[in-house]
Amino acid sequence: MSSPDDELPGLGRDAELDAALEAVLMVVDAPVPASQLAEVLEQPAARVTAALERLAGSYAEHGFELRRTEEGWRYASRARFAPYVERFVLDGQRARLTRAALETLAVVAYRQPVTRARVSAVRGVNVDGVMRTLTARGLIVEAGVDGATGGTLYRTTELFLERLGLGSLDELPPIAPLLPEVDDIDEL
Amino acid sequence: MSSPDDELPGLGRDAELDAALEAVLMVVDAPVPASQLAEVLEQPAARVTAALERLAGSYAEHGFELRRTEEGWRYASRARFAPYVERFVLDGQRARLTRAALETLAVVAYRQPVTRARVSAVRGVNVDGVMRTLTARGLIVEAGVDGATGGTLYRTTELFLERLGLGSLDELPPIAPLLPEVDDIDEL
Amino acid sequence: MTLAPERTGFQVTLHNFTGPFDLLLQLIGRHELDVTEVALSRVTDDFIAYTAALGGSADLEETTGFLVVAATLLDLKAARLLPSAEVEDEDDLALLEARDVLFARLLQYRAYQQVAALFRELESSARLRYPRAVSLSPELASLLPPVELGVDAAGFAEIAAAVFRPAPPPTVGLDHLHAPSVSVPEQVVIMSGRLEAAGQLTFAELCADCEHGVEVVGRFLGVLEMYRSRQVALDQDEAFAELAVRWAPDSEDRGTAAPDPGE
Repeated sequence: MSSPDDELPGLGRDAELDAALEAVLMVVDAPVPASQLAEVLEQPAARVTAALERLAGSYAEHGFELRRTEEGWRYASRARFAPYVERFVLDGQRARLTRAALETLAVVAYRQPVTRARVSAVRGVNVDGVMRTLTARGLIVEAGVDGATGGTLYRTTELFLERLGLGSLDELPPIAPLLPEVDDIDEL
Repeated sequence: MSSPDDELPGLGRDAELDAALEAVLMVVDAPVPASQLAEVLEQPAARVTAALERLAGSYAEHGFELRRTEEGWRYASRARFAPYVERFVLDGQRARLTRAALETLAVVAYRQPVTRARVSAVRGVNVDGVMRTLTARGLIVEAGVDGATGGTLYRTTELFLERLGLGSLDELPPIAPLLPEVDDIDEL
Repeated sequence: MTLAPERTGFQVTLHNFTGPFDLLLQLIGRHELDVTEVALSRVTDDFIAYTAALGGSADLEETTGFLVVAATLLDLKAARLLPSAEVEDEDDLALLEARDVLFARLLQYRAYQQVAALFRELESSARLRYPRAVSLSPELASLLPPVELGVDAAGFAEIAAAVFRPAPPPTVGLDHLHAPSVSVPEQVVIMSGRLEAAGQLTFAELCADCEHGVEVVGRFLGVLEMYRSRQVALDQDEAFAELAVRWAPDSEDRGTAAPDPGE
């Protein structure tokens, strides 16, 4: 069984380079420039660009496509299926905040600035997707990097305060009185 | 891009249904249950499940895969490209679990909900410190109080399952073949 | 935990172990024995040696755990119940039972160790697959209605409190009335009062009012604790004889038979 510390898979063959690009592009949140991909994969930029163009041309039968924008390359849904995609996005579960999203927002609000890993530990679930949603909805923003772990820190926004009808974070109701059985909530 | 009011593309052909699923799965930020996809696409759940399984089997040559967990389906990068993917997505390091932590997790996983005292009895050592660490890292969580002893009960979390790449607790390998008749040993 | 047994003619290096069962399994493995009752017999001396070496570095609770296992192994060996047993009287029966319990717990612990090794493998392969979890593109995000939290500030604080609350509201069980949890410090208080008044009591007398096995265990640990803190002296004429507990605060006279983990 391999681990991340193992030797890197060789990308000499075009098929392997293509697959490595697919792996990275499938999970990266923002468009990635070809130059950055070339650097990380330790391949010549020209070869990587050629591979990206080859990949982009290979998905004709699929419901997704590899799109090139000014910021870089990213996967996107094919326009033909937009009605379904939009219906999915507007589906009740997606349009309003879920209980999971509210709980995650609560942890950020009362622990800010805080890393995703910390929020995840408090809630006992992976919160990456929910944190992205909260960011996309403008309720939280990135706020620097945690010195100890190198993880990105998050805090709540003005929009968050506005939605709760608060003037500042100082007006957030204290939660300690709601937790009489807990000596020190920072321990949690 | 078309608007939601356009006529929906027909999904009568399997190839079209597959492509529509690919398009929708491109925008998810969490695993999606087949039932939700069936609803959005207005297709029978059985047909959608069959299509998802067909799709999952069709990506062997690609750098990504379509994975099914208890919560639903979503795309993921293929394991062998992890060294490259991590250069993009790893946000803070995930420390390795110690042997003591893994042994303790093993007992909690198979005995849950379980008190610290019982875990301690199985391992033959005090587990308070390890249980605190596992709680702080969100891998186990308190789950009520044992009626008989008054001890706090613990169970594993979704984060634990995700960390091991398991869809649900049912996927834990059966421990019975490894064990003598153990049910009552703790009591002694 | 680090171990450096400085004993003439006995020098074995083991991996770090995480408790008496782990040590026993490692010793069995070192002798290339299967986990059988024969193995328990063969490794008893090694185990006792390590337990003796632990004394200075381990805390009371750790040492106690090792001592319990060591004492069981010694009993078994002394009674020559290993490897084969001949049942002659009730003491032998009790020892057979002790052997079976130790053996079963050892096998149980080994099963969980094997699962832990499997978890290690699962973990290292699971971490290699990263899920797609991307933000909505701006054009799709713009389709969404303005975000609403659906709660006011007080409701939001309630949600936060629910997240941070460590456990669901405890349910009141009546079972605990029948199986009380036992705290060693409490037992120490009970016993030191009686010993101070009586001067000396046997362990059986100290436990005469115990209703549950767990209370007896608590009192025994309490006696060990009091012995360690030099509040009592212990006397026992021979193995399995009556254990006499004498009130002797800060005395140098610490009895004749109690095991001293430091030596």
